[in-house]
Amino acid sequence: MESQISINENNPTDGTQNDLIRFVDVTKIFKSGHVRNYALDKVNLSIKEGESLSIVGESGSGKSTLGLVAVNLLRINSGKILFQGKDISRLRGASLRSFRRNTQMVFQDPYSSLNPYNTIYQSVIAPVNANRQYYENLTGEKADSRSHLRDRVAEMLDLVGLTPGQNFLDLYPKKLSGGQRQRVALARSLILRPRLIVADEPTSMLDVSISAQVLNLLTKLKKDFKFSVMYISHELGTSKYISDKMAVMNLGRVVEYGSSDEITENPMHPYTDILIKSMLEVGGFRTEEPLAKIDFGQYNGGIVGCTFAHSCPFVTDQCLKERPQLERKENDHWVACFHPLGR
Amino acid sequence: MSDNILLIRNLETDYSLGNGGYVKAIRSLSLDVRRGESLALVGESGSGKSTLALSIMRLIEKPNKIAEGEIIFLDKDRDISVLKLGEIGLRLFRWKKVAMIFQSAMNILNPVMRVENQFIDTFEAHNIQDDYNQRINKYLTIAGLGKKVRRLYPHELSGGMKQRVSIALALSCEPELLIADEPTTALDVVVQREILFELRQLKNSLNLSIIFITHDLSVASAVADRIGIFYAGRIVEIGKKNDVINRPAHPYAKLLLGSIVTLSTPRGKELSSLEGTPPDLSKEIKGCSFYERCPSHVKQCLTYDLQPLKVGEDHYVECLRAQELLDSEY
Amino acid sequence: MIGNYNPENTNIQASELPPVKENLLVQIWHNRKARTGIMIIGFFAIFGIIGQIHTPYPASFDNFPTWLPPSAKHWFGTDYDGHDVFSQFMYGTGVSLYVGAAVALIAVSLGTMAGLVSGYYGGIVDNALMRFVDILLILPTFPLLVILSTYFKPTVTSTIIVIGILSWPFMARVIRSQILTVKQRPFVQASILAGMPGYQIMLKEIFKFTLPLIIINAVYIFVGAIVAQAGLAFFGLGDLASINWGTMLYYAQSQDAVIYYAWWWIVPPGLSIAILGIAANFFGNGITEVFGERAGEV
Amino acid sequence: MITRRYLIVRSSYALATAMIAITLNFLLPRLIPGNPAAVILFANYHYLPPGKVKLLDSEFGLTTNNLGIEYLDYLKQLFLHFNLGVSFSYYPATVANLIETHLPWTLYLLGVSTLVSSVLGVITGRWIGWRAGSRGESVTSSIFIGLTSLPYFWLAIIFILVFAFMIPIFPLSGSFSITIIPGPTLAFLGSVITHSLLPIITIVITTFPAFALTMRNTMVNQNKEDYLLMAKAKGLPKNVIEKRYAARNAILPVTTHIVLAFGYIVSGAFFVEVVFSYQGIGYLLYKAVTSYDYPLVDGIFLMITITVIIANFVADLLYAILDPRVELR
Repeated sequence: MESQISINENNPTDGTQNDLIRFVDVTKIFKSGHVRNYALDKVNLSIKEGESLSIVGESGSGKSTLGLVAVNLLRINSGKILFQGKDISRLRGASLRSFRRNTQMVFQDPYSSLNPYNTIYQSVIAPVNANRQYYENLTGEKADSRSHLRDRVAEMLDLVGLTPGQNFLDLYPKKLSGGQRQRVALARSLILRPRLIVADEPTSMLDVSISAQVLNLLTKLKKDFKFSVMYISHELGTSKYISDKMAVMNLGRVVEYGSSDEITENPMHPYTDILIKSMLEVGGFRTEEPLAKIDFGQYNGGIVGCTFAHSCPFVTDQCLKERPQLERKENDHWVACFHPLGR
Repeated sequence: MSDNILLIRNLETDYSLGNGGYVKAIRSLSLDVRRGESLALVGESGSGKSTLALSIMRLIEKPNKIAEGEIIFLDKDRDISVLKLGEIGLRLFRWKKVAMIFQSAMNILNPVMRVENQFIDTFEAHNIQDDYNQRINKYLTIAGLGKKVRRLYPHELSGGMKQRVSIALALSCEPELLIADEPTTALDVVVQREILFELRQLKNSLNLSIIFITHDLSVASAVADRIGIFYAGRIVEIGKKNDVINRPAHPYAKLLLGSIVTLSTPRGKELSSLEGTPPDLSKEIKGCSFYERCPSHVKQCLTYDLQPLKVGEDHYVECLRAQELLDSEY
Repeated sequence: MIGNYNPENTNIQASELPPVKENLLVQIWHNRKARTGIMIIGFFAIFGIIGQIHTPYPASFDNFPTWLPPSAKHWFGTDYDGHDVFSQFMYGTGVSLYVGAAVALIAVSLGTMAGLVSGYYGGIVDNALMRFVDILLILPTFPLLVILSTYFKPTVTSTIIVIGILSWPFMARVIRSQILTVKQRPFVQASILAGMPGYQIMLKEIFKFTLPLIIINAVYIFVGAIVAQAGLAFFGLGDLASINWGTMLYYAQSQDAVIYYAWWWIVPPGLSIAILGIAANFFGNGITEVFGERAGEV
Repeated sequence: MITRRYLIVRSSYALATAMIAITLNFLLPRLIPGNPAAVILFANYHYLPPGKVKLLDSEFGLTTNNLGIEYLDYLKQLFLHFNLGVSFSYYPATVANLIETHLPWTLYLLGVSTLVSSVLGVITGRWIGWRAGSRGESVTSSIFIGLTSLPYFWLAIIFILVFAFMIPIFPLSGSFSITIIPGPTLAFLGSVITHSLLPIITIVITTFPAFALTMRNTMVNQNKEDYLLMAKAKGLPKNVIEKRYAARNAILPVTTHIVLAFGYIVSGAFFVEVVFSYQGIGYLLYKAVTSYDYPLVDGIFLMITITVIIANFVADLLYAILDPRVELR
């Protein structure tokens, strides 16, 4: 335990056994030609059992990459991902597949997250078919009769608001609207009762009223199934609405972490501040004051100092030379900045 | 009303279903756009708001058609009946009188032409005589871009830059009316704010009239003087920004407002849920199109002949019970 | 896409719909273009099969008067040797179609396999395979066929094998790129997360998307092979003892049919090839439409 | 825009392909069992003059049994002396010589017909593409599909039948009239042109519809592009939209198609040459094939392959110039 704490002195976690998933110095590099792009640059974060954490940031911040490495759809270059205390970042074969029962993902585009050639039943039952034994142990029922499984899938569809579920089983996705497809995707991701759901911008392609339904549903399911959520979005409003905790990312780094309320009300990182001030309210702009222009330019990784230094109104020499570490500034409020706001 | 710039009367635009049938994307819609105002039209996908923009520009193409109605552009000295324009008249009307900013900035620029050439062909088409270079520079600067952009190809620009180029393009022939169709939807929040800010500023400095089309009420309220709510091919509520946002009268507008999540939405608050699906626009709709999904419907709604009812100063609602609902709530 | 009507709006409530499972074959048959293609190809197939069992006169019987124009007795007249051209055409149709079908079988198997392997494994295997395909695609096929046929004495079977081996690269590339596109879609990631092993994802989820390509390519290769075989035969590089559309045209040319104005000998095989080409086009377009409808992607 | 990297990658592909063709050419004669020269001679003369076998062996480069040394020698002969060996049927003419005398005819035939079909294809394709959906367009497209499916040699025979026999307005065969002495005279030039017209028309008719259909399809897809809608919204005149937007963008895929089809046109030209007894490479190949003149067949194959590879390479460069987005495909 002692050694682990020392590695993670910059990790926003209390170090107890409550951590469901913990990212330790996670780095992911994409290479194109000679260019090395740090999609994730030593990310340290954790999500507790039953907790929901939002990852917010603009496009290119690495937030989607973090989601993909969390469920092991992408391999990391260095660091560790501890799931219930075990490093899952280098699993292969059967042990990888058995880990995957614990995590599921809901994708952004409802139109391509379901196979158009498969019926709704086929899509939702796929995880059960691939994990028959596990499913039987989980539910304590024999999963060998098709009619039994069809009933189970129909029940699950009922739970996600596709009622009556029986009527949807044999439909192809093309008959469903975007909102309905997203519900099917939720049903599929929940059928094995995973511990963690990664939702990558699940509402950004939906209409406002449909998006509200999905958010309501997610809130309800979270209560019923008691899973943890990693909610990835560029939209701070829904992020704050869904999650207790929030992490702000910028060019592959976590620059601020804390409770959603704390961050949105008292942002400490200048970047978070600009993000929040840029958000709109019903009624108009949050502020009329002019904001600093953000220009990240061509980022090729390997930035020595702070990723935000070039756009930051408070930049000093130190910011250009030294990487600010994520540090606890207040109870449960962490920021990676040499000159945090409000102090 | 002499301060109007555009009048739309009983417009109906139909999309062909390919089998002889039509979907009425716009259903007998009437609307006045005032000179110098910015009017935001808010609706969800399929509500017909983009179709209205394309109809005003006469960009509805076969087999789809504008089946009925009138669109009149009130020029300084004469009225232009847009739907009656011939080929040349239409060509000169577009961009010179009404210009448009499209939603998908990614693809609206010709990928094999340099940015400056896409300005120049527009100038040539509209017989603009002054120095092209100066003019291009002027509008690129207005849109917040440097001169370097002129020599670039579209694929060398970022999403935000492309949208700025398209703003510069839209303004470059000095139109009197600007239609902006979801101009910031694909952009990050910081850039979105910058562009909305700029558009609002431009409206004031150039005395533009703007029709702003969006699905996002918060975007609409950032730039609009008036807001119109679209549902099933009609404007169901229209009024001053603050009236529509603070005292929405149509049940749909109310639900839409209740389903928005912003930073000030408390966590765990049940969001308004809009059950069911919009009506099938290929069939005839009797009475109010929101009837089936409306929590406050009564029998009479089915025979209602769709008249905008005045519920306040400059605030009109297409709902039989609007006044009654307003009185009971506020 | 701006200005397209969004069908989201007209979605019917699921409860109103009976659970339908569309049968692919029925759907193809209901497509006008696909049906036209199938009927034309089917007509030739039946005609050719009958020709193997029965022709008005034995195809190799050559004791009729020579250069007879078409008549009730000889529908397509007779040739320089006194063969009945209609009987030869009928018999030759079977042989030509057999060559086309056999080549299609070889090329489709090779192309599909190479495409699947390349798309699925990626990396070095993919790289090596695709560079090889690139090179085969640049090499001019017909001269290559000619040189191979010159060195290896041609029989119908060797012609089939040679054409078959040279016909798969394009298809492999098309299938590979389709697999690569489909692999990007989130539902594949969802299948991985569902715990499905790789080969299952390949076969159960991704393979379906290559089906229309396989069908369409098979038909094009089929017609292409008939043309190639006819071309080789015309160059004197076929099995000249075999009766097929190609050798018919070869003899027509080498025996100066044009001097005798014997159009009845020349027209049927060439025109048949052209009609098959049109049929393949109809069929291909029809199949594209059907699969587009099924996936709701049109 | 042609970057250096693009140039290097493309040219290395071209070189690799050429090397493979050369190696194939080297290996094939050595794959047939027995002494090739003997086999070849026997096929031609049905007896074996011993001196001649030896002579041919050395001229063919088949002297040692070490494949590696033979290969190096082969490459040396090819690259340094353009030595492709000696023809058997035209003995003692060398293969290189024969190709030299026949090549100009084929290049002329191919050049003119490729140019005419691509221009005609682009123009007609643009025309039907802009009118997609109309009755005239669908009839034209159907006819074009039919035309692309016609085998070259068949159409050539039909043309001879119709235009040289039934209505004798074109000469029957050959590259020029045998009554005229070749030379830089108008009479000779006229004869060359009239003799080439029917072959060229045959190639063009079977080739241009495919280009037209590609052009049509890409034009139709252009119509769905947002920048075309934008061009209309900007109030550009119709002809400007068609020319600078739709056609300009549609021409990119057509360029690729024309190049991909080049190998196909080459073989088409061969058939046509055979039918018209036109003194080009195709006719030469036909003669070589029918008289089992292996060195000649090999030499021609190599020459064609290299030509096609060069055409591909040039097209790659052309494409990169036409499309500013291409950096590395």
